[in-house]
Amino acid sequence: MKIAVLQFPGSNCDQDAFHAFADALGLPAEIVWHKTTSLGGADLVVVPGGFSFGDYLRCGAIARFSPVMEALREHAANGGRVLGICNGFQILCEAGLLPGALVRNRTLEFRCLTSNLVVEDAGPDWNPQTVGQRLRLPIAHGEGNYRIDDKGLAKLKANQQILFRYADAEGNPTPQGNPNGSVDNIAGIRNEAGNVFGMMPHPERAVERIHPSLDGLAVLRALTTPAAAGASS
Amino acid sequence: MTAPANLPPNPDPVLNVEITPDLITRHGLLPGEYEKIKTILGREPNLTELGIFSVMWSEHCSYKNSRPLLKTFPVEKADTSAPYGRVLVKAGEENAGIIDIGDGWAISFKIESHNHPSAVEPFEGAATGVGGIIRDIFTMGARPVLLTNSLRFGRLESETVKRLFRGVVAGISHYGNCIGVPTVGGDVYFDESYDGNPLVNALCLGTLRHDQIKRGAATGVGNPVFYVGAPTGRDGLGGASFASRELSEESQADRPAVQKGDPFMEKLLLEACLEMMAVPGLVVGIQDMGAAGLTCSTCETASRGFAGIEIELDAVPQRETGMNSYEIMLSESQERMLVIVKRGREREIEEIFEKWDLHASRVGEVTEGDRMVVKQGGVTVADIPARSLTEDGPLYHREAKEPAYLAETRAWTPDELPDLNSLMLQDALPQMLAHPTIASKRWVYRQYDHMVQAGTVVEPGSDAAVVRLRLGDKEKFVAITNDCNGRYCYLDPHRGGQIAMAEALRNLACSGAVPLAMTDNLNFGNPYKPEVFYGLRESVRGLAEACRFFDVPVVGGNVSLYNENQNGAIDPTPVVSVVGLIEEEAHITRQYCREPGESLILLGGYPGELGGSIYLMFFHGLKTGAAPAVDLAGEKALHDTIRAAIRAGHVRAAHDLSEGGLLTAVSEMLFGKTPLGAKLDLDEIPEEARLDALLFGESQGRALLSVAPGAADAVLALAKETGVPARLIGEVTKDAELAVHCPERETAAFWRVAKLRHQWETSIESRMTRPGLDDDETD
Amino acid sequence: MKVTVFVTPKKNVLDPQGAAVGHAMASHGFPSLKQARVGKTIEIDLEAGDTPEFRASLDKICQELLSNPVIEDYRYEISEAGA
Amino acid sequence: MKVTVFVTPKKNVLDPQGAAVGHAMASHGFPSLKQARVGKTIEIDLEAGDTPEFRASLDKICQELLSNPVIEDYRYEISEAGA
Ligand SMILES: Nc1ncnc2c1ncn2[C@@H]1O[C@H](COP(=O)(O)OP(=O)(O)O)[C@@H](O)[C@H]1O
Ligand SMILES: [Mg+2]
Repeated sequence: MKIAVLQFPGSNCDQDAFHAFADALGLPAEIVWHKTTSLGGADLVVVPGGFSFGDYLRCGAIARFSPVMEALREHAANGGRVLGICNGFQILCEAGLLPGALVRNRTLEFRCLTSNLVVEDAGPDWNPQTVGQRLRLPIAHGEGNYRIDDKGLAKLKANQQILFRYADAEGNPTPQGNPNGSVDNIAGIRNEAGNVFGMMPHPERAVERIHPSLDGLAVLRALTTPAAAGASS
Repeated sequence: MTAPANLPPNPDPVLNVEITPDLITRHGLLPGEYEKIKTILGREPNLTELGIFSVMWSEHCSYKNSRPLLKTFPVEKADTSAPYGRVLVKAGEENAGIIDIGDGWAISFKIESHNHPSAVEPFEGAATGVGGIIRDIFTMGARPVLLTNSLRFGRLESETVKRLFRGVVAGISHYGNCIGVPTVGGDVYFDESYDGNPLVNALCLGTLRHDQIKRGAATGVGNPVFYVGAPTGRDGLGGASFASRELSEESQADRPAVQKGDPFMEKLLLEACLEMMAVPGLVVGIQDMGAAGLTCSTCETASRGFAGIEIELDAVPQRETGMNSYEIMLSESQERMLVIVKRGREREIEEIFEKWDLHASRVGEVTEGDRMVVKQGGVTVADIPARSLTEDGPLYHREAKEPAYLAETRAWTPDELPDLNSLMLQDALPQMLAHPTIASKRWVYRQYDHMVQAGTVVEPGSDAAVVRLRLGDKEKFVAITNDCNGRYCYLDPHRGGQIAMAEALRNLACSGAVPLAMTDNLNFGNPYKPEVFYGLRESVRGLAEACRFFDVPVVGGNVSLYNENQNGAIDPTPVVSVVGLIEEEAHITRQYCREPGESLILLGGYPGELGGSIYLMFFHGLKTGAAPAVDLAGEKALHDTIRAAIRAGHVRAAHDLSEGGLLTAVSEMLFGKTPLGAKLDLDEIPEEARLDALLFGESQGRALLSVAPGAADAVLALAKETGVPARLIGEVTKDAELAVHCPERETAAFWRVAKLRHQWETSIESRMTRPGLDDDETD
Repeated sequence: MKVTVFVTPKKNVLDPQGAAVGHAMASHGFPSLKQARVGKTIEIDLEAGDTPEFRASLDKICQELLSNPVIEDYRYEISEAGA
Repeated sequence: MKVTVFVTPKKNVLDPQGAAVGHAMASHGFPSLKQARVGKTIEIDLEAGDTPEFRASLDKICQELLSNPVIEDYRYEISEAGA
């Protein structure tokens, strides 16, 4: 499995993502500059966190027009896997590759902490842990408040598109456990076809012994395990 | 005055005014200083030149009132046998100092203040403070890997203080988060003396290989000088606001006195500069434009390179139209750098900057001789010997006088005060923990991305932050801490300075680190007041002594004076930040107890002082007494003992005793991830000791260790060998209760740890949370 | 020519900033406040004529870049004079 | 009554957001763009009459809360109808 980590002006988790895949998972990975138009045959394209184009106007709004995004769309349309983390998730939503939008945290403050997440049932390729199990992953964002209308939410649920939800210390997706005000405590989703993933938490910050947890490994492994037949058609 | 070789008239007629005594005064220059300028030039300066001299000879750039004191700091490590810690670039030589950390790698770090801008506009002031210090670090060739900050505010009850606090934290968060450098630590104090005078000191640390060190020197006649980064606007001309008012038709309203930062621009600049500096031989010299922007960067690079420099202002990218030479030279626009490039290789730098959507503009070249020549539209608007600006500035030995109050505060004794009893104690601890200076700073650091770069090992909240450095295929761990208790310095600036260093080193020892070097930020009032200067002089004396004693060199720092308003000066606040190295990952130690059955050992005994404590201030409204005593040798023995116990594998948690004293420290050790309690049996306490001083006094030279079950005897034996007083005072329990028992005083109290923790954890955020934004938390 | 684009959060989309401003205003003595919503303006100076083609391209950029149709509405005003 | 407050960066204050938007628009085919500046609007619905006292309190809140006078200007429009 070959990994391409995109790099936009203002990306700042690109190196972290690179190290997580290359060092912690031992996979071939490379950084791809946003002005490039080819993804070099990558199987998984990672859109990393940061502040692409300064997050000016709206997070991810400007990055979606970078030259590399054309190749990314094509890759996704052909069933290739895409993972957007934090700002990457925002970019994928802005680009229309994932439904919904991410707005300012309810408190209007940036939040950096290690959050509790519960794993949802999101179909056969999504198995970082057993469904219902808890993960602890860092979050760090000012605009991670996931918004989608009722129809869209119903669709996410019906299609098993929710990856994880924020939870409290007891593992329940309560308002107390919700760091940013996201609808239904949603922390990560995927598209209907099942090959484009987006999440606000940072799995790449939870892959080494020195990190707050090792739960990112399970998440990244789940995403780099070849798709089960039919899942990404 | 005869004026040989007078310069031609300035292209902007408003600048061709006569230099009156009034203009000189309003440039902050004394008559004698003006005479010196004339002697240097051999003629009258024009207004642009006057502006250039005024900023270069300001306190901020020339340290005219503090330099003699700064010279007393040790700038090198005395022990040359140490395997690392050699100073590679010394304080004052460049934008930031550099220290060897072994294996061909080095770190560069420095602290800088942005107090005055933050008082005017807290968000932008603090944000640009962060931006400025990051530039100081990457200009050395280092990649920034961590940020910290030291903040001081007035009383948190005040709405104004809340506004400043909120703005400053948001500004730091905005800049650091966006640029992707983790803010891993810092300190925040609240005290009346900072009402209206907030302090915002920001520190950045970066890593580099020895062979990547860059200098801010202009060398090689004919080498082109490039300007890179954001275009110049009329930002920050507030410092010379008279000029904005008088020299332009445009209204004052259009002339912001504050600079606004653009962290996105700086991120691009950072990446482009590091990419450029990685090309062998391309960059001859590089310097950021901070305060005094283009002026400072041109004359300093020329001065360091023993060369001349000539620039053409028409080539300087400008954000606004019609800027004259005075405005361009004095602008404090952010996110700009000056780069001297090897002649013939211009295209290479242009290409790198184009990749990052930036421009590199050739604005001049290195010249023969020693002059800094500035032209606009081909007309010479300034022509000054560069070294006269950087080396010939005035130097003053100010008068110092011990403040009268010191006689009184030193003589104070607590005899009149009622001591604590069980009942009072029961209430006192939760209240102490809720004091904003002691309370959890979670509200602050959860707004900072403290994990980006994925190297933060010990997150904010413990004694020192610990960060893993990725150095090629090697890893190293650094610990960093900021310290300074202004109240001690108010009561005794000399001791206060020593304590700041001692406490910083204690914090490092508790994290398992060996100190490398320190950087300081001297925040004081008006140095022309003898009592203020006394505080400055004595604090520096204390710091310098401690640095020598511990053999911790000073690699750089910053001086911020005039921090005062109509209510007087701030408490003397010499903030120090010390960086240490942790040799083995296994030695990284946090302040949180880990499991029931651990033994709590108090190192350093019960000196029982009450002076200068938060307890005294909080419960009796008294800012008095002698500052806690300092015993440098005792401190050193303590630090060595802590490190030895850690290396021997005995220590599960270590925490130094500081503000709030013993009970505060024990409580904080129980606020880790696992709910735990502790049982303290304080028998054998000295007979004459007061209970309040014993439990909440702030005597120095002490720390608590939570040692592995069964290891207590080994640690006590170790302490006996090193001569550090040590006592087993209690045990960590499964029951999440803190119980204190002093049999000899017939005093006992106990608390639910969850309740104490709640008091401590929510104190600041409950004051800062705005209505309507219901706070919801995880973690 | 000067174009001002007004971008506002959609009616039924949560507007945390608006809510905060509303609360702050209320506690500042705006008692009869019903609602506050925070939007954005983008003021553009450009050299172009107000032609149907221009309006089409303006609509396009409003939809694709200046607003996010999932959560925001936009409208614009065009005036001849500069700022 | 409806009040719309327009907050814009002062003319000579750096507007990195405006610069970024201008850049993005230009690369998107707005070739003759001279400048873009990004501001804020605050739309307020309230029950109050447009009296001089009201305007005074509105000015006050604009200066103290809704704008930052150090770097921003504001103006407002008052209309009778709701949104
Ligand atoms: N308090 C201090 N202690 C030691 N060195 C200092 C102190 N203050 C300033 N310096 C040193 O003096 C030099 C000039 O400082 P400064 O003018 O703040 O740098 P910059 O021009 O980068 O802002 C720096 O090398 C700085 O480290
Ligand atoms: Mg500098």
